[in-house]
Amino acid sequence: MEPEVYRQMGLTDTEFEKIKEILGRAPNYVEVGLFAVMWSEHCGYKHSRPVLQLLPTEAPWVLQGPGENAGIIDIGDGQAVVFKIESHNHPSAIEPFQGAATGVGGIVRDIFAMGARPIAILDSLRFGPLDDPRNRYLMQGVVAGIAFYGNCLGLPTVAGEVYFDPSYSGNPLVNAMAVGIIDQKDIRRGHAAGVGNAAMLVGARTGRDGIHGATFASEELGEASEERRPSVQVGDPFREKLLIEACLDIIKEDLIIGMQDMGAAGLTSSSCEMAARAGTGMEIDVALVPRREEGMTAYEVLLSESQERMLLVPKQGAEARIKAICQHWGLEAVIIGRVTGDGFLRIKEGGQVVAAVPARALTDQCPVYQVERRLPFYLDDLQNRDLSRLPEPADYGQVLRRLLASPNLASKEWVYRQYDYMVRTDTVAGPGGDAAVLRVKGTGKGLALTVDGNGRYSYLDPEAGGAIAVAEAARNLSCVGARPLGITDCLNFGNPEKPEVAWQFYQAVTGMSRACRVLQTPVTGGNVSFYNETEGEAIYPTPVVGMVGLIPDIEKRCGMGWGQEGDVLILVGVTLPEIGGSEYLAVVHGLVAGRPPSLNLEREAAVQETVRQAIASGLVTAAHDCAEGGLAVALAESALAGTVGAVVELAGDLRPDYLLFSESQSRVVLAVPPAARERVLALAREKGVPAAVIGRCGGEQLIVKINGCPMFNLGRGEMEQIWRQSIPALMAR
Amino acid sequence: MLLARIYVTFKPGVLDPQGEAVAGGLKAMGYGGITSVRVGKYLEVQLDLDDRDRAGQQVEEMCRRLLANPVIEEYRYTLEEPAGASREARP
Amino acid sequence: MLLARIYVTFKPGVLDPQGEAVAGGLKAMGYGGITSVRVGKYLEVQLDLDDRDRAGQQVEEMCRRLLANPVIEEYRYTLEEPAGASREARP
Amino acid sequence: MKFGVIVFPGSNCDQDVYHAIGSVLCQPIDSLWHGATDVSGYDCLVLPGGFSYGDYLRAGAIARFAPIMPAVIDFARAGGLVLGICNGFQILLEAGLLPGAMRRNDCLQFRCQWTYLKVENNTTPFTGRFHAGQVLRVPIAHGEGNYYADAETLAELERKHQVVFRYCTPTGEVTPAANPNGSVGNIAGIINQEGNILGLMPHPERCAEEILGGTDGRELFASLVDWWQRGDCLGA
Ligand SMILES: Nc1ncnc2c1ncn2[C@@H]1O[C@H](COP(=O)(O)OP(=O)(O)O)[C@@H](O)[C@H]1O
Ligand SMILES: [Mg+2]
Repeated sequence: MEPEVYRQMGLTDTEFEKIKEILGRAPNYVEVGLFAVMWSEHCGYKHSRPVLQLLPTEAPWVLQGPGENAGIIDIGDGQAVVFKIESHNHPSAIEPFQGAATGVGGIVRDIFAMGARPIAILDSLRFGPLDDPRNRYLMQGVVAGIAFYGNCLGLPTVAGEVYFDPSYSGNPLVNAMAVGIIDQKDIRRGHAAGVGNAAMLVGARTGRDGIHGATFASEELGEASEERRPSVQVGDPFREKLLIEACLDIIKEDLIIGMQDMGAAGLTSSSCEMAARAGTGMEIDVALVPRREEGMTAYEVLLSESQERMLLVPKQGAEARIKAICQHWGLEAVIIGRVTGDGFLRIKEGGQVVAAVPARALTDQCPVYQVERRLPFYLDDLQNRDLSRLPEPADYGQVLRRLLASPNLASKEWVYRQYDYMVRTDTVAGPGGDAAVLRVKGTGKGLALTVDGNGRYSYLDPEAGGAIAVAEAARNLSCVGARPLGITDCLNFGNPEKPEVAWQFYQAVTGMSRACRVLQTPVTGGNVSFYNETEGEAIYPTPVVGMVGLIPDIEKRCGMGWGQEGDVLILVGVTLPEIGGSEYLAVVHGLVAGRPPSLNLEREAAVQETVRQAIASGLVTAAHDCAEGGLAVALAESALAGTVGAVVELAGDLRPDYLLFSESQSRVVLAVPPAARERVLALAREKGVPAAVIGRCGGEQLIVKINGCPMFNLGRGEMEQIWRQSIPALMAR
Repeated sequence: MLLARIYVTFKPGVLDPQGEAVAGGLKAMGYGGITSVRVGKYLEVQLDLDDRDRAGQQVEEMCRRLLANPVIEEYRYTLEEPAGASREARP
Repeated sequence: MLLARIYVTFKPGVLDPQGEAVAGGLKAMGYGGITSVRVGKYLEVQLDLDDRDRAGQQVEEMCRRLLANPVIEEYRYTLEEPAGASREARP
Repeated sequence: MKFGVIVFPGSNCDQDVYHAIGSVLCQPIDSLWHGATDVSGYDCLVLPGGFSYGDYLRAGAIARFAPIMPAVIDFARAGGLVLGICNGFQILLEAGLLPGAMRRNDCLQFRCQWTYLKVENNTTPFTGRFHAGQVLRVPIAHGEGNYYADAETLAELERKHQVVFRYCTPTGEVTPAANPNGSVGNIAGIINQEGNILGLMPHPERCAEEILGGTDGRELFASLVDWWQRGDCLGA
């Protein structure tokens, strides 16, 4: 075989040699294709696997950690929550609408592959600045695509995040998370156990969609990728809705051993992964696969990424019943092969064997690369920039207005009003709060969901950025009264073969890992997206954390809006002079520099514990964490989310801009009725957490004074106007 | 005045869920013998131009930039005087 | 085998929000002289029929019953042999 | 009072309706698969929201030909109570059980938000618990809710008080700014002349419990139950 052939598919010479060694012979063309996709970065995790080992994955309540289609966490009463996040960055850069839509479709399939009923979607998005029409086009398409797919499925998209930064121009990030719920007895895993059992393909016909999509996702975007782009997959949410119902009926009747969706690398990955997990083999006849197009080769059928397909391993004798259920839902179900005992993935076309490789060679023997890690040269200079000599703003009201208008902080309603976030009638708190809250019908419980990440922090210090992503997600859950239980993460980075990116990646995972341990939120799964670069420029390293929490009694939940005149505002936590990496620094001083805020995880845990206990004891009427934009923006957000303003009196010897806009971690503003004030302060003392009364709710204005000196006085109406109109106005350009 | 009639369809091979659903619907309604349905867009654009060449160029460009998504769609169009003759162009 | 090409458009007088948006978009992109844009649907239906009259009847009926909504839309279609000549019909 | 909620392939609010009527109002309710052809024994049929057949071609267009629809049409023509919510409303329009048609929202985007509705007719079986002019708070979630009827039909709808709900401001003014989708006359819901078939775009089943942010929707369902319990007869 000419080296060009396998190189074109993305394999290196040494990888090719290793394949020959494994097989004891030269692979044929189809086999090279199998190895090429399965050993791609996207499927093989060859640059991330050793580093991911650093993440804690266990806790008594974790029923399924990484390695399956999705993670599972026990929520009591025999129920569990199933969740996972995934990136669809590259497809969305090429075709934003379909790219984002099929991203949603894929992650939802991971949830019901475990046997769970999908109940919600979250999305984490990054674009370049909206003054560039290309970025507006991308955002418009991505949001419409998510809406198209999620709404049609009848799944509420309940939370998410959107940030804008030039580093994402040309390489937007589209991470979608799905959440499901399951009775623990119904849990199925992607195992092809039981030699002789059938392998069934259910759902859409196979076309030439996205052949080599996985390889494509493992390359940098550039001129050439325009040419080499695989034919884009088009999503059919209607079919997926039918697929969900059919698969759940099949689970309910206990007809299968395992199932798996066909995502990246399609039939190839689903078959070899299911076999490898069970220690079995699989034999598949591609001639039996229903096609959408004529003249497809075995190679194309194996690598097609046509959407809305599942691979099922039925219990013996259940095939006919499965077909009947599928027929009821208007879906095709076809036996395409069977489970074998020899550990081989054997592909036939008609009677003829066209490929035969050990299944585990594809999944477990993918080479792993330890790239030298090197501190990026930009860091030293950026981190040590002297920020103390920046001029103080003259008009703090104006600064707050500018921050509220900054697309990173402005209302994301333009996005989420396109999402049906209410369908299923479980959304008790939808987008707009610190975390979404879903009730679990038939119980008194609530689930809290959030997704968080700050690429700017990670750029300036990936270790801190990784840790803060976890801490902030947990804090958001704590603010609604939920106990954080576990995370799923999406690690979006540049080219991992570059030592600087390798360093960023390692650092970020280290930071996440540290935070996960202290906050007791193990990692149950996730996704790595490398090669997010355009013309050699990497995006900000962007670890994104999706987190699930539990509210034992949903009546004891909390929102962030102030609603009660006379409530006392208590700031839990302390403000430090930390404007590095802040939105204030970027918006007002045009700088992305300094060190991100420090994070003391023990303090963080204590603050969150205080907040949760105060909420659970019914002492709190509103809670909101201080995140991007600092205390001033947090106060404004609570005023806007509720119905009253406040008068706030801060004291201290920090510069006013630091006091107002520093993004120090581990801070939460609580609104409490006057009668609860002492109990909350006592609770904080007991937990060893600093807490201070900073003001009182009331009126239509947000008035903030420092050491008695008025800083700003803005009306809720004016702030709301600025905050709500910012993104719609930019998008209307 | 010129009238551009523009037809935007999925490229061959690209899944057309809408077409499949319509085909299914027609079959369920009892229409046999339908082997395939593809659904595309049809646009009528009225141009305040008389120069056919310039109009053609403009329409071509509009299709490429806005009306069709070249990643998954292809287009063709005709130009005609509101009353009369037509000419077909393919990209 | 016959190929029906079906064009579904809004009736005159029915406001076409998509057409307006496309017109706005084109203007914003600098295309002057666009007096109106209407967005409709274009369907290609492959029929396993050779009898043009029967096919015509069938297509006519499919349009009336499903493919167009007579409250807001009108339609026309052509029938052609996959290779060849075409014939236009208006309801 | 026995309800049936019809499940088309792609319906996705059927369970929500089931919950609101079955668990909140505690009325008997069955799910009816679109392949069924018999709807006898029900006092009210609900066509729920969702994306029947993906809403491909036009919302509701393909569902209108589902096997169950002839039975639904007979049931409706015989005076049975029929409620179409969102996609269900679209199906009723496509089926010709209600006049008019839906276009894409004028903003060309899907819209999920709370809206205010002015009750224009409180003498229907669906609105007895409301007073005329009352302002309700009910969410919408749709991409094709831009109601259209020609001038003549519209005039007739108005004359016969068939417009039941209009989008309005929180204080009940019917203004263009309160119109989320471009519907003619801010129309959110209409009823047939006989008064037994109601279609509306907003989702009453999404506001039938305090924990979901409102209970105006429950009152709509409760009105139906009141009506039925009184044994009122339509067209009498
Ligand atoms: N893409 C999105 N999809 C859905 N909801 C979103 C999206 N982006 C932002 N939101 C919602 O807007 C609110 C503000 O987002 P964000 O500023 O990221 O919150 P926080 O700082 O509390 O994490 C949150 O409730 C979030 O869920
Ligand atoms: Mg927050």
